[in-house]
Amino acid sequence: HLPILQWEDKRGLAFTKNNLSYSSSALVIPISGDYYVYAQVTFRGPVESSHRASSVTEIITKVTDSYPEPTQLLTGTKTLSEHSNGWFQPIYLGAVVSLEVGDKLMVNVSDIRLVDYTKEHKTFFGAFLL
Amino acid sequence: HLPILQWEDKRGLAFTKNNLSYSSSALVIPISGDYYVYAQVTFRGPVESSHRASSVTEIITKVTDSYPEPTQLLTGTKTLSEHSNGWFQPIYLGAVVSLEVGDKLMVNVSDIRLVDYTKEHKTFFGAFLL
Amino acid sequence: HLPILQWEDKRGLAFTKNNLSYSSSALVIPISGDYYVYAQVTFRGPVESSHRASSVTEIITKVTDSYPEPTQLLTGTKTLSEHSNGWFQPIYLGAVVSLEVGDKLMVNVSDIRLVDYTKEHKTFFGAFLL
Amino acid sequence: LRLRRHPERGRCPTGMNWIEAAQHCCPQCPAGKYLSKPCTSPENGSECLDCPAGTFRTQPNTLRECQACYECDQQAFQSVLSNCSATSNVVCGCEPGRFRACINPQCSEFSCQKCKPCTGRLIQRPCLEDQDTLCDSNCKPDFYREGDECRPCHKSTLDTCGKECQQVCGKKNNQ
Amino acid sequence: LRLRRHPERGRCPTGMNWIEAAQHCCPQCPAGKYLSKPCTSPENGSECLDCPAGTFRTQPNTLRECQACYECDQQAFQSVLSNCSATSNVVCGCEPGRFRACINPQCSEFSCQKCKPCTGRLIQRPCLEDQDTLCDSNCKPDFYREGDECRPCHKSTLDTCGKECQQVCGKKNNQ
Repeated sequence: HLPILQWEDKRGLAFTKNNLSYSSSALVIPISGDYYVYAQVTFRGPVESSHRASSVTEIITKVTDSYPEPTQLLTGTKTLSEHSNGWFQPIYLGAVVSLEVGDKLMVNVSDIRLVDYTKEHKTFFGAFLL
Repeated sequence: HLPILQWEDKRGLAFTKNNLSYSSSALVIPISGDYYVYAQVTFRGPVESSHRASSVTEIITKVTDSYPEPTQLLTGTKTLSEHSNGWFQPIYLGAVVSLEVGDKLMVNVSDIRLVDYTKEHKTFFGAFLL
Repeated sequence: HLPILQWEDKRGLAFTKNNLSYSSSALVIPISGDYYVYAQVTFRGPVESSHRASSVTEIITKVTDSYPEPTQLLTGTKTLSEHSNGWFQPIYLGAVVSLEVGDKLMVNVSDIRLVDYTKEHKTFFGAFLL
Repeated sequence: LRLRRHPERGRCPTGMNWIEAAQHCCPQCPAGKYLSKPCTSPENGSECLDCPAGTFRTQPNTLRECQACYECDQQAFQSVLSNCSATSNVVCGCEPGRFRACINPQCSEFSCQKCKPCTGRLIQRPCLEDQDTLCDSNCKPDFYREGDECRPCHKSTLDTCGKECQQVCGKKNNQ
Repeated sequence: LRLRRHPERGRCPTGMNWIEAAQHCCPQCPAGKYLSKPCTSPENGSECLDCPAGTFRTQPNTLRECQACYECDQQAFQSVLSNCSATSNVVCGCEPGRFRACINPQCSEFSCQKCKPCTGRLIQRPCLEDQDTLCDSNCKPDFYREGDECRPCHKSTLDTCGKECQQVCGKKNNQ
């Protein structure tokens, strides 16, 4: 599976409420219902160790006790044109999904070394009950 | 007018509720009010028959009985840099709009052959009442 | 600081409600709470006077009486690949933020000459209370 | 010791899943089906229905809907290797004469590129599902090199063609 | 004339901010702290707590949380010039041998590019924090130009090397 991003859930702009909790890289759904789920990942490169990345992908996935495999809910895939020096590429995803209590939401990326983790307002992840 | 995308409204992750219904390519508004409307279209190419597409466009439009022409609510336009082999370009749009009962929401695209329709989590469309 | 965009708040698709008001380039928060804040700016170029822009940036910032400096809430930065003739680049941002009554929300951009202000459905800004 | 009347969330015997709404475990529906109504109690069965056409489940589950099948990208010269069934997603490949050029590392996104024809050269390795044809580096007999192409020798143009072509094509005639 | 019992929103004496929830002004918390509990009345103090590790406030404030520190982009060869403290954000630079190539006009986003080595040339200006090395346009003695590179003269290759090299390296030998 693709690497899973970890998130800060308390400091700065981050917060969790209405017992939507965060544990081991996942948002845990407290009540079944329809949620607007969203995430933006800012990718940046080139980065030494990574071979010439030709594309970047961000996927919001759902893990549930009722199924042994994660379900891909939202996907953003962007190919990269040649960039000698630095490049930046934000991908925003958001949509309404039906979730059951206990479901876990996570964000996977194609290559974790290309994720810009340096500023909290560039890469973020959240959900709210409708 | 630009081609209109058709959508799956029942199978997989797709669903309609609170009598927000889908018929002939449009979401039909059941109650007047302010809605957050969103859509992502993943474009991909090159595709043989299509000339060298230099840009892709996604538009969320509103059709209403009170006006003979569709209204463009949200537009995303992106130019494409040269890509010999495959390219991918997602465009996400979302905003609050005031809608009247009976209004129809649709998604138009610049070139329907460039739309990646292969996976439900790459191209999606929805709305919810605030 | 980066230039601040000005917005139309009455005509066309624009509206303000539930005393979320707009004054001097800012949305003013009437009641403390969690808001979903979003904005899309469509950038386009090249524009004569602007040097070869190598990137475009959109930032949603918060100004508050409780702090002398603006806080960057959401940021979208995209590098531009070489484009001899015209290019377009939309950046959409959206997330939930906790706001206090009286807080002001604004949209800053890296270069105001590159903003496509010609059509209201291409560049827009809004927020709603959860 | 606290006797657990109900197994807590997630502690169900194998073959059963915790159903939050019912607050007890229920038997899983087999692959190819989904849970239309949870069991009334762990002892009796769950109501399972077949995945509707165009959807599938590869594993036993207690989900309320099946996953929508992917589609093969006909416009990008993909072909169906195996159709979507109630228990398996569609598998896509490339039309004959094309190979899979991966766009992402996992190759879940790929484009179907034309196989190199190797005109005028011997084929070292034919075009495979996921690899282009490998052409021999030098030209076949009766072909001369021009740039990185191999051109056939023509009696008619023999005297006017370049040095390389004279060398290769000329020799054959005056033996 | 309407006597204003409370100053309206935003009309607080210096050093104090309007607290909407309390509907009166309260003293600001100093830089490095945040407002955990507003003052009960303008006369007594606000309850301020230190910014937790990994957060900061550079100014006096009545905010309910501190700003999260930025991080330096180690994978892109950035280095920490000064650490985040309770009153100041982290400051990032480039690892030795690299300079800051700005990506946006304010240079808040930059990549750390390798400094040019100027092999075979004199260095006009060394590599600075935000500028690449400036190499002299012509080659050092005992180096000849090939394309835009300067190559060292080698006695062994003297007779086979090109015109430029003969000129520069040859002359030295038969003086």
